[in-house]
Amino acid sequence: MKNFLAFITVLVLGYMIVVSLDNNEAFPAYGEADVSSRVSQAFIDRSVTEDPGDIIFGQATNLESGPANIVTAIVADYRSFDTLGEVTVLFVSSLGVALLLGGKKQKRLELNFHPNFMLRVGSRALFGIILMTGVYIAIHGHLTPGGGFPGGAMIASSMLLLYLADDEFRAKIKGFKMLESFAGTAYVLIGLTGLLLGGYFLENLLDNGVIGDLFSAGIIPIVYVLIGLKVGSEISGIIDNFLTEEGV
Amino acid sequence: MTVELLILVALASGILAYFVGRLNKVLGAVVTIVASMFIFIMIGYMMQDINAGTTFNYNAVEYMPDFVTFMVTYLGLFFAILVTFIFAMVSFFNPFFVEKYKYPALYSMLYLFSLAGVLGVFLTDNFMVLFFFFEFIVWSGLFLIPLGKNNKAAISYYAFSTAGSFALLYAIFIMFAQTGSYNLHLGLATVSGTTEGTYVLALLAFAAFAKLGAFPLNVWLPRALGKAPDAITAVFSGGLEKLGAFVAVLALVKLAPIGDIAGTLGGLTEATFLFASQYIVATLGAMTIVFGTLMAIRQDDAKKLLAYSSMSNGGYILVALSLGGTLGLSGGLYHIVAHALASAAAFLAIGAVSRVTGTTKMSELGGMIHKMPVTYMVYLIAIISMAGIPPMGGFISKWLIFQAVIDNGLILIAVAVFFGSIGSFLYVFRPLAALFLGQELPQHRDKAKEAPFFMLLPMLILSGLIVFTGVMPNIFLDFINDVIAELGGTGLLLGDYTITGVNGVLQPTLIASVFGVGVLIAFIIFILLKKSKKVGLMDTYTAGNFIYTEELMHYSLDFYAPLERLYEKHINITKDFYKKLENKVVDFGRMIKYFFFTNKPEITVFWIIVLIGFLLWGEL
Amino acid sequence: MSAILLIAVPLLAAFISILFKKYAHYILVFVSFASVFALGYMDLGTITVGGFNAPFGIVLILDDYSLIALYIVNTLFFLVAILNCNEFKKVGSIMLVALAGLNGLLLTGDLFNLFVFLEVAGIAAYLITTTNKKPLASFNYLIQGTVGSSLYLLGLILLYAMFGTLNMADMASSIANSGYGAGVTAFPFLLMFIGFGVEAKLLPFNSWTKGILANSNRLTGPMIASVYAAAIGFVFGRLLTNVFVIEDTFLIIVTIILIFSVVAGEAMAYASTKVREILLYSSVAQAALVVVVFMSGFTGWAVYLIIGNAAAKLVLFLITNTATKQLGNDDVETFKGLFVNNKVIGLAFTAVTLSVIGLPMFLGFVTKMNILENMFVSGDYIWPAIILITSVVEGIYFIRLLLNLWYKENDLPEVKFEFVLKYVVVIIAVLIMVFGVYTEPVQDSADNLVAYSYIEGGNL
Amino acid sequence: MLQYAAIAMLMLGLYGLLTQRNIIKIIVSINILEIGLNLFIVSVGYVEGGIAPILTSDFNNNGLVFVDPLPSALVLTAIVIGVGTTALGLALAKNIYQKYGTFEIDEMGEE
Repeated sequence: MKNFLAFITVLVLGYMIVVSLDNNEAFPAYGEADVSSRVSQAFIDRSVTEDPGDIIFGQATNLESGPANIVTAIVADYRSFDTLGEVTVLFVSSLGVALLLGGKKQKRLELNFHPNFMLRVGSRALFGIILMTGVYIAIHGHLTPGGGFPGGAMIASSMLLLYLADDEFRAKIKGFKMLESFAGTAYVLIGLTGLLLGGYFLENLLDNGVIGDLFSAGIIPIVYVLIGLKVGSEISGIIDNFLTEEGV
Repeated sequence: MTVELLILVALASGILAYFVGRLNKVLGAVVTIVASMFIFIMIGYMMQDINAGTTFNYNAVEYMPDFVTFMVTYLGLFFAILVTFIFAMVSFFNPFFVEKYKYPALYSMLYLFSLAGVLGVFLTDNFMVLFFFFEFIVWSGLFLIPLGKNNKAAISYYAFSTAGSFALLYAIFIMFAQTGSYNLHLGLATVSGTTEGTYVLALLAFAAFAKLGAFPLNVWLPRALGKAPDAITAVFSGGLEKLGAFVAVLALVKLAPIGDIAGTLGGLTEATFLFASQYIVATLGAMTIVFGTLMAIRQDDAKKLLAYSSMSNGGYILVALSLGGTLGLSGGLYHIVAHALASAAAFLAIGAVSRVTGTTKMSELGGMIHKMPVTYMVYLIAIISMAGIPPMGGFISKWLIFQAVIDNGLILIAVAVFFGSIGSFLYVFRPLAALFLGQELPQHRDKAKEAPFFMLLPMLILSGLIVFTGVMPNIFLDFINDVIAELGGTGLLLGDYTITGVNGVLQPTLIASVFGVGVLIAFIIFILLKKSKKVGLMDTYTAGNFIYTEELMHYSLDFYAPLERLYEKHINITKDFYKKLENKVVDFGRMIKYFFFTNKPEITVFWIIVLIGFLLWGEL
Repeated sequence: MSAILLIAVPLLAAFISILFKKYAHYILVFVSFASVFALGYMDLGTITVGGFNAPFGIVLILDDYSLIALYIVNTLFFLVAILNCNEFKKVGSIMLVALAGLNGLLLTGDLFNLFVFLEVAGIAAYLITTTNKKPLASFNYLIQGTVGSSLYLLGLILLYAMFGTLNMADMASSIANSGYGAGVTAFPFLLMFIGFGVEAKLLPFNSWTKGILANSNRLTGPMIASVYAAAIGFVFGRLLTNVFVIEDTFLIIVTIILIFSVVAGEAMAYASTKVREILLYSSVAQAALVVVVFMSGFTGWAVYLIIGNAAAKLVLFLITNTATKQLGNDDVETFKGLFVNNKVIGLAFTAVTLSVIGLPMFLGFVTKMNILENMFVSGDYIWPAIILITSVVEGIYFIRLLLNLWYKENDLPEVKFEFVLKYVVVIIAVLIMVFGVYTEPVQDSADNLVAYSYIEGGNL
Repeated sequence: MLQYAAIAMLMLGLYGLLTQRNIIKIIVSINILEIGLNLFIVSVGYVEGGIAPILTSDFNNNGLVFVDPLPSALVLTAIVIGVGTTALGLALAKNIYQKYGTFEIDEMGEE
């Protein structure tokens, strides 16, 4: 009975929200978002500081923010402070998971599933490929969709594959900790150098090169690779914490 | 000697008393004596300055922030002198009582802090400063009461006084919104008569009732005074209650009464030309008198009995002030003086007895007259004045109040006032008989001895003054006339020895001298005739057989048992009302706690959905 | 020195500290002291991050409002860190992230950035509360915090869809001259109000407070009740005064929530017998009071109300939690007579409680009087009545607590308070008393704070 | 159409929070809520006939009609925050299970 009541209230609420959004004249209907009246038009035209005019893929050089993928431009350049906050969220949650679950000397969780030989070897081979695609996505963040976070997730999924495929496998947590700390410190230090040299925190110091090239968009690929590594190591750390337990 | 210098002296001596008290308890208490005497004398000097017509205000101030201004007015000075006098007199008791308290140094400090607060309240013309010191007294009084028996009384004291002072604060802010300044006289003048004036009058009356312990808000007074340490009860009933009277004067006199004149309550009031607000306050004052008297009659503890008596005397003050006019005002103000002196003296006498015997319960005491005759005399004079019998000050003020009530044609209230004065004689006599008269109880025989000189001194001064106010009231009535003149009323018609009321002239000195001659003659007869032989307890016989155990022969308890049985059932109407109020708050709190604070997050989500639904309801 | 360091340096320290687990809390103490110290050298103004100015890039606002906020939050944080540095070694780096999150909250001028820092500070808070050894309570806090911040994000996105910007000042000005009625922005603002209501402990949304604060320890008690409450209070104030447009139905709902929180908070505190419960319910009522004062537009006095409450709750929770650890439970019965033989702690506790109630000679009195005065002048007669009545109730249960703690004869509880705690507690009590009597700096700093205003486009 | 689906997911998450008393189910409903929210964020930015905001060799100039890039950037952050809170929630769930031996809140009893 209580569930039914809750269902009715939720239904009514949903209906009310939909109706209120429909006849709210300020809220654009689905699909009719007028981007030109929004802040993001400047991101598309890269015209926040000065208007570079028409941007042609492969020809426009040293725009105010280099990446061809405008979403990466926003995530890693225009609003890269969010991403810094973003990375700290993951950092804290992995730290927290380690605090909550991490014990003294950990050992793998006794699962009643024991992988056979074929799975163990096959997963080794597959691990390499997944890792490579993860790194590829992280590196090409400024050109193709994806970037640091999806790349990091891919890297972590490769670790997860190993954990699942082999019940004795344990990654070197100490290594992940080092990598995570290194990537985080590097990211903040890049920001601080931006502050010292360019006058603004996280400023894009290196020149942006030609839009569309691999080595373009200044510090953004570097930042994204660092993020990829950091996210990968953090999520693998979380996976390791969940799949291990107290004991010798 | 400017006012804020005086207040700073009081505060500084308070802190000094604390540190001296840490070293040696008694010395700390002695500091309170010196400080309060000094302050009383300084206030006395101000008397001359004000008589010289310079009602100067002291806002050339270097110590306090600039908006703190003080002004010495007749009204303020009248209250200040009276209360500092009570503080000075009672401070003589401190050294003898201070050992027994848990925090002796704190006691002396807070004693002087409340004195500073009293000065601050009476001698300022700025409402915010008045409220600041008002709260300051509540705060310091709060930590004094639990030094006595338990701290439950202090909580109810705090509750009612804070409710009163916050009502005062709300009234202050209403006036501030109107006038833009905290000036006391300007505020009251602009607001009186307007609709805001009604709220201000109601709130100020509420504050006065709370501080005086009058009928609707009287629960805290007996409990606090009964449980507080002995010296503090004298100060509370003699001095701090007068704060309520001061606020009552502000409310009832300085503000124009509201409500059209005749027949406001549907012709119920037989008052011919009284305003509705005056009539309501007068009725509540009358009810305070009646309930105070009825409750006082059935008390076993002498201190609680006197507490109820000061409650009913508070009722007298309220009735007198609410009627206004020359008689009402002068009667009220004079009653404040008479009651302050009488209740202080009575409480000190009871305190002296309890210091020696450790208890103030009438059932456990008896025959203290043999060992403490002077205390007995002081107590006798005090209760004569409380009962309003001629030679003492109490008679003058009651005479004025009765005339005011009759003159305004308030029959119901007159009945209550008469009942109050008869009742007051009934209940003040009980401690006299139980504590002092009768045979001496064996267990107190060895311990009991007369109070030391330094305790007797203030008691004697007080009783001397009580007699003096009775015999030569004109000196005080002149000063009261100045106060009334300042408040805008017309003073009493005073001959050098006569007071002319509405229906007749009173020569108090003549009465006193006649009374004195009568006492003299009785005394001579008593001396000449054969002395009565003092016999031991065992040396008697009853109905033919000898007595073998030392049991009391005199009967000093339950004088008025039949009267008490009349209203036994519904004694604590107000106490139950506040108990129910408190339980309602507790149940509400517990219900919210149970309903809202569970470990399941669904409550929060449910309320979020309800609120969003409430907002979007209009969209449908 | 640019204010961005207040966020970047603690983050840097956090990333480094995971390598040196053993020294994490020393780094924490050093960084928190450095941030308090560095506040003196910060230059006011708008700090653009990444070089892109206001409506497009993220912008940090450092004006006297956020400077006062930073001073208070950082000093309180430093005090909590100092007092707990040897007990809670494991949460050293989490506290560093919390510091970065809180500074971010106070500084940011961008709504989405505010969401991110709300999450950063929130997650750090969930983890700090896990030291209470009550996983269910922390879980409850996590769930409600996440629901709250998701609703905040939903409200934010609705506003973005309508007005196309994320910067606070730009949003405020585009709402102002967009000419839409209040009904249009009521729904997103309500969502954002609820989002913050959960963190600010307003009544219908704070069922996590009991679980967290009722069994808090020396770290979580002061941290959540004083440091986080102050930070959230300041940010909520900034949102309320500058961004929110509160009219008709939305105003009715908000007033109902606030009245309900204040009244119910006091009633619950009156009805509880455990010391920490009394404190937490009274801080629920105080938090609602802060929001009321912000909405009536007296920013300066709301700031002092927050400062008074935060300092008071820090002292109260520190003392109560230290005593609870040594006495086992925190019923008023076991606490009776606690101050008889540790008078210094008792005096500080009393001074701070009397300031919260609003008795004279204390900072609380000055704040409450001025708030009431401003309310009366601006013609509001209802809220002062509610405030006065609830502060009578509040006075009664606090005085009842105080008298129980001071006056008792036999078998007194023995509790040892270490010197650092005594030292800190006395300093705060003395400060509250000094500013209660010497009110000039309080008076004029509060008045000019009220004149705090935003410039269109977000560049101050 | 996508927006209605997003709001429906949001409501489903709320329904889950309202009714479920199992810790894991609560975490799942929080995730559904967050997915609904993220979907809604993206739907706000959708432009009819707009292409993904990425300049490539064949969609090479910025004159084209792009979908609003900002919401997709914001959603990227929101997703990762969701992951963070869920990881923490699951860790807490494990702790709760170790302490109370069950995931049902009702069986845990008042602490």
